[in-house]
Amino acid sequence: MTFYLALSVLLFCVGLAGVLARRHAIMALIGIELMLNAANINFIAFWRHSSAADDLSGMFWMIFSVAIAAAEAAVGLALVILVFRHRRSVRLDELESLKG
Amino acid sequence: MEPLKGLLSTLWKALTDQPDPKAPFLESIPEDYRSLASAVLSVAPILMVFPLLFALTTVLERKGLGRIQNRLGPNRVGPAGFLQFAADGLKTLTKEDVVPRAADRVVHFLAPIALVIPVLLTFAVLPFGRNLAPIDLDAGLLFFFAVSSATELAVFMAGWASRNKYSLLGALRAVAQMVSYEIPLVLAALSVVMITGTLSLSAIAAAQSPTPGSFLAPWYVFTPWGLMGFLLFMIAACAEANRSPFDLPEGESEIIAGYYLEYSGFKFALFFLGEYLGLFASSGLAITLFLGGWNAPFAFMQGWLPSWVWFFAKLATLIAVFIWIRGTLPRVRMDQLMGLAWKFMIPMTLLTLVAAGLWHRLPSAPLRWVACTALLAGAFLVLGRVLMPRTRHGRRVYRYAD
Amino acid sequence: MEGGFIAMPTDVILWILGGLILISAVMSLALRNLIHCALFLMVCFLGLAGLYLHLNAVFSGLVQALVYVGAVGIILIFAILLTEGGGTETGSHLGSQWRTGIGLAVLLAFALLGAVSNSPQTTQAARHTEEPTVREIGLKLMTDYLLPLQTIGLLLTAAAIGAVVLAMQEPKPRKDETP
Amino acid sequence: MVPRVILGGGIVKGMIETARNFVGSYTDASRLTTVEYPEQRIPLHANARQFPFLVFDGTDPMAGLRCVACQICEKECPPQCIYIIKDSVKKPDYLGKMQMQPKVFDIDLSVCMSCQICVEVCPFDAIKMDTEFELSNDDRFAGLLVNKHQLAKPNSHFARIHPAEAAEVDGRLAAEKAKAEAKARADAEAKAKAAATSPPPAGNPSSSPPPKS
Repeated sequence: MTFYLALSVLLFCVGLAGVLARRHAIMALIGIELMLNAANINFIAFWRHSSAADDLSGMFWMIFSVAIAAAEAAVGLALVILVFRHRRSVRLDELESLKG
Repeated sequence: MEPLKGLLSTLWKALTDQPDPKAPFLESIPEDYRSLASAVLSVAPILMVFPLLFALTTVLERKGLGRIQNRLGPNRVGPAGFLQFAADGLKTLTKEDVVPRAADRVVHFLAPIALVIPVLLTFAVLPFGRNLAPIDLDAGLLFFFAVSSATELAVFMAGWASRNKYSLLGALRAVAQMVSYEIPLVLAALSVVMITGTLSLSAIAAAQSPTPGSFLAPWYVFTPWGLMGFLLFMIAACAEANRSPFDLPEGESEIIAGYYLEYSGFKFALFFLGEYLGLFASSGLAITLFLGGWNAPFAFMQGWLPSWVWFFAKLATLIAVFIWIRGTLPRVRMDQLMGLAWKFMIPMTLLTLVAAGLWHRLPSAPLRWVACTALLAGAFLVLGRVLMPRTRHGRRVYRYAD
Repeated sequence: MEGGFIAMPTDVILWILGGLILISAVMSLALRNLIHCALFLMVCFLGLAGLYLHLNAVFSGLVQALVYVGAVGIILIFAILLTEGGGTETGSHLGSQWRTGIGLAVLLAFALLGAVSNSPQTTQAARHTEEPTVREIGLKLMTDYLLPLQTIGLLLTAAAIGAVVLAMQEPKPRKDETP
Repeated sequence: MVPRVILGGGIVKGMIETARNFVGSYTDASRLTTVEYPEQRIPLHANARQFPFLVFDGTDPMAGLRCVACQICEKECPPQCIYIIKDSVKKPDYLGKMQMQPKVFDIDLSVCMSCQICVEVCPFDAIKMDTEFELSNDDRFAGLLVNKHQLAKPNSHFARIHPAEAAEVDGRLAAEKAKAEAKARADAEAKAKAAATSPPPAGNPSSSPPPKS
């Protein structure tokens, strides 16, 4: 159990570091995906170690989280493409104006 | 001596449909190695049978295409040209392996491997015979689709790592095509899942066993929704395998060879192998889902042949149909391809799901036959009508030439 | 799935998978070439799928492989190719405050690791050592979890339509409308 | 058959057509459009042309070569693949007249474009087009430069590959030769007559009329 939680923590922090450090918008999205996956590890680990016998909620949370991640990726990447079309750049620190 | 006897006994049991064929061999070897031996026993036949089938298919395909074009086809190497595959294999093995200087070497090297491994993994869940499923996974169908979705990534890796614009265009075309056709493929398979209520491929195959006393086996292809689902599944599988008429990722006329343009020698052979193995796997899945798996078509034939013979006979038939289609149809255009997937295939598969639901809910046989047939035929006609005006050509008029 | 094909101790497999996941995650954020990053991300996702399979969550593992590798990965690659052309980034690939960001992440990692190592939860033994059948999952999904399922379906539909609308090519001004 | 309105009707029609071809190719040998090449060959067209060759008469290739090394073909050849050096020794042609002969006559196979202009311009019917098409070679330098020994082929070969043209050329040459012989005979006869009627011919300087001074 400690192993999974530690793995999840490390994965989450790798994702967080990526989001904070990289300039490219898509890399930030990759970091967010990693953080979501870190949460998924927790869901599965807690499901496996939960006390209720037929409780599958951890697994369902994980499946729903995957679905949400897919939706997030689709919309997020569409936004990135849209921004690129407008500004010809997807560097996060170059996108500083609030006006399109 | 003991293991050899066990192996022969295992082989005999596997070939004669007896339950638990692995047992005699596993009992003859030490306890510690049993799980490893079991894995080898599952994998080795797949690795032997399907590449051989691939080799035979390449020869037969070329002969068949030749005959369709009123030619003889390969007839030089071996008896009637049947050893052509050995010549081709030796040639690809001994050819120089050229990697472009600008290519991303690691990804370029990994791409063919990343294509072949998932395709081989998909065979793990197909039930080839009554007791011959390598892994009887509870979520077998999901496993099949999950693993086969990794091939798209391999295709992209190949196209991108070659650093060639034609490769990249071919890869993007292939990926777009595979993603688009994966939806109808999965939806068509789902109708069967709805009826059987299981994702296990062995259970789906077993559900189509003929009941004693009946005449025709209850294959799903013999129902209206099953027939439509089967046709849609085959079209989608054809597109997934990048086969003619959907082979425009490798359209010679505009992008030369598509994503494996910069591959030569053995890596090219691996791509070729992967493509055909993917075709076999899709056909095997279609057989399992719609054509009754390893069951005989009529109840009275059930005991005549071992179950795997039925499976491979159906597989050979489907491969022949694929070759026949390849010999007949010209390549479609990109917009036609996408239009077919999104405007026709997906609505049709969704309606097939509805029809399967109706079939499940409606009580009496004549009523559900009529309702499902009417629904699907009507949808087919209407969607066909909506699509057809695009393909209807008038008489060609030449304005300037005589 | 139990213990793999070869009788290898479970711990070794776990360590291998964990190492694979972490290394590929780091690589997927550290490399300059965006396509390499995406490919390493796929390796990471496959490692996670393997981990789930190893934890007897076969359904979850397969969903992970199907959705992340088959769908998210492909969209990601398309997005990369549609924006930067898939090449190596020019200039620095790190933001201006990257030291602060990584420092924050490391601090958080230490804090969370400390919390995890002191947690009483972690001593619980694994209960679910048998994988739930797909039938069980399906039945539960269609009874107890029906509302979340439908909400997710709605969300996915909305996301799909939204993504299409966002990424749709803006209609070019027609000729007769231009001044 | 299947009405065109139904989607897929055309596909079924096409499938039936190819199935008919497939079965027909087994039952009806006349459907097969190709031949098994190295063993079976389709006879070439009468005006097929691949690469020039030099025609010789008689049995000795070098002695019977019709080429007189006039170098017209060398000058006219568009890709300039012909190379000729004249020999200092002359040899008699088919009329018995002394003519030049080529010391070197090379054609570069890799450059020749089979245009047949050399044949058109040759006034002596010495160069003609061959129908031999298996010209590949494993030596891409020396092997592709064809010299006069390799180029020389008997007139019978020409008659075999292009019978009509050869008959025409042979007829013309025979007519010329006959004309030349007739003329020679006439000349000889005239000379003989002149010799008979006039005082003894040259050889006897004393009997010749005295030169005018």
